[in-house]
Amino acid sequence: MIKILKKNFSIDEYYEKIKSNENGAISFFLGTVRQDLFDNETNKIESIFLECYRDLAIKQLEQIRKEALKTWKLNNCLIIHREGSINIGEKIVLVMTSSSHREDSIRSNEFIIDRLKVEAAFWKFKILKNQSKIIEQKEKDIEKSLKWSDIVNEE
Amino acid sequence: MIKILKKNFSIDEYYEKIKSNENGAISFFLGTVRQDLFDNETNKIESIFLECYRDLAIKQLEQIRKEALKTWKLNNCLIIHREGSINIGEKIVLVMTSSSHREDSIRSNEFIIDRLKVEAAFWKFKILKNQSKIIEQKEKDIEKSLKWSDIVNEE
Amino acid sequence: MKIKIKYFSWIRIKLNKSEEFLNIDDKTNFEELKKILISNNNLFSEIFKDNSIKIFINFKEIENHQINLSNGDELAILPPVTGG
Amino acid sequence: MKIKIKYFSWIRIKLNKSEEFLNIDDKTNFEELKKILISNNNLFSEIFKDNSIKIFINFKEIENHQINLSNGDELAILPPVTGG
Repeated sequence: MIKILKKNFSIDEYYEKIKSNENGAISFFLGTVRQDLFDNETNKIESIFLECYRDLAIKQLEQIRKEALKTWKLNNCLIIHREGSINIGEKIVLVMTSSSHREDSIRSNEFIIDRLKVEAAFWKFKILKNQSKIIEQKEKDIEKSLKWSDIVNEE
Repeated sequence: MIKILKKNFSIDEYYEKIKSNENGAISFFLGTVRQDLFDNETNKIESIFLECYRDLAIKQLEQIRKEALKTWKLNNCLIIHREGSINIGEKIVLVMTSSSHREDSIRSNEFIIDRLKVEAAFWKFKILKNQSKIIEQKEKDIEKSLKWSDIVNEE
Repeated sequence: MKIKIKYFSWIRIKLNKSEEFLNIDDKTNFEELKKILISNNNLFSEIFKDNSIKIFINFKEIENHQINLSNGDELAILPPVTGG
Repeated sequence: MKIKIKYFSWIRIKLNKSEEFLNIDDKTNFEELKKILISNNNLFSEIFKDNSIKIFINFKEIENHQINLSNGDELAILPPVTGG
């Protein structure tokens, strides 16, 4: 299941969707809005804004999910991503992977978040008093995504 | 926080305890009771029983938690473990690690579950109609735990 | 024929629009469209020189800029993404 | 002096008890206690030969079996654990 949501959500609500008697291991990665600085050492951000090319992002997340399911023995895989305005402390993204044994849920979960960060059509902005500032892509995130290329069954 | 519980629990309830504006990344590992076989290809288990040397297990989990906090930059770390009778599909263990950046939450989370499996004083039994059968320790779990020895700041 | 172009992140901000519809000649390829866009707004010459920017046509990334466009195509110009 | 010994997993099942209290001489060390236990039940000779079994005294694993015991000590005999 892939979902792009405008509102905050509960973990238990989505855990119920992958709950199964076949699961022995479920891994979750949750990204939240950190109380970051806006532009200097004193001004803290009030929220973030997540721009999204929705139709493309859904296809990209489905592709990442498909690659995870092809590479590891998973029972299920859910990716929930927010769009729009998100307050400090709120959830941005939740990746859930379920399997019989933990090796599969742990590895695939890390793959999904690493890929999603540099491949899915979302753009983050820091917000402070009607001002917005683009958050730049990190070189480190590109490296993390690339390291999966030898492991994953890409199409 | 370390907890050993007799009853099933909700993920959201414990997520609230580590929620913080300093968190950017929270990793969860959840172990659940898989519908396994009891003794042959037809009989399925009804539940498991988790024996626990409670006073020791708490000290061991605290030690593993301390090593994680010394090795990675974490904001918090929770380990919740069940004891007693646990039904199919129910939660056995939940490890939560929170940090500013995902590298720390992901790595420490995997360390904790790998160590906990071979170091904490719990013993699992499969249950079918008043019969119980010990679940044996796996060689692979010992290997997984050992591979952290070069990485972690042990005492 | 008519195509749609979607703009995101700093490109959307600098152009001050998130999408536009263009009427172009049949059989225009993407290379030719780039020239039209640059003639409309010089920001596009900067955009098309930037290797970090990706071009998607109908939700597929394109590498070959000689690709022919079709009526109803949805193009998108994407700066580096920062989701998650 | 009086000590407590706790048994777990298959040891608990085979001994049919999860703990017992023993009155032993002052200054008894663990090596001597092992002999007392074996004389009480031959299962202990099997247990003490098994390298996978760990001995804890007051929640600390011991390696040196010459360690002296004290009144009120809590010993535990632990087969390989399988939590998580």
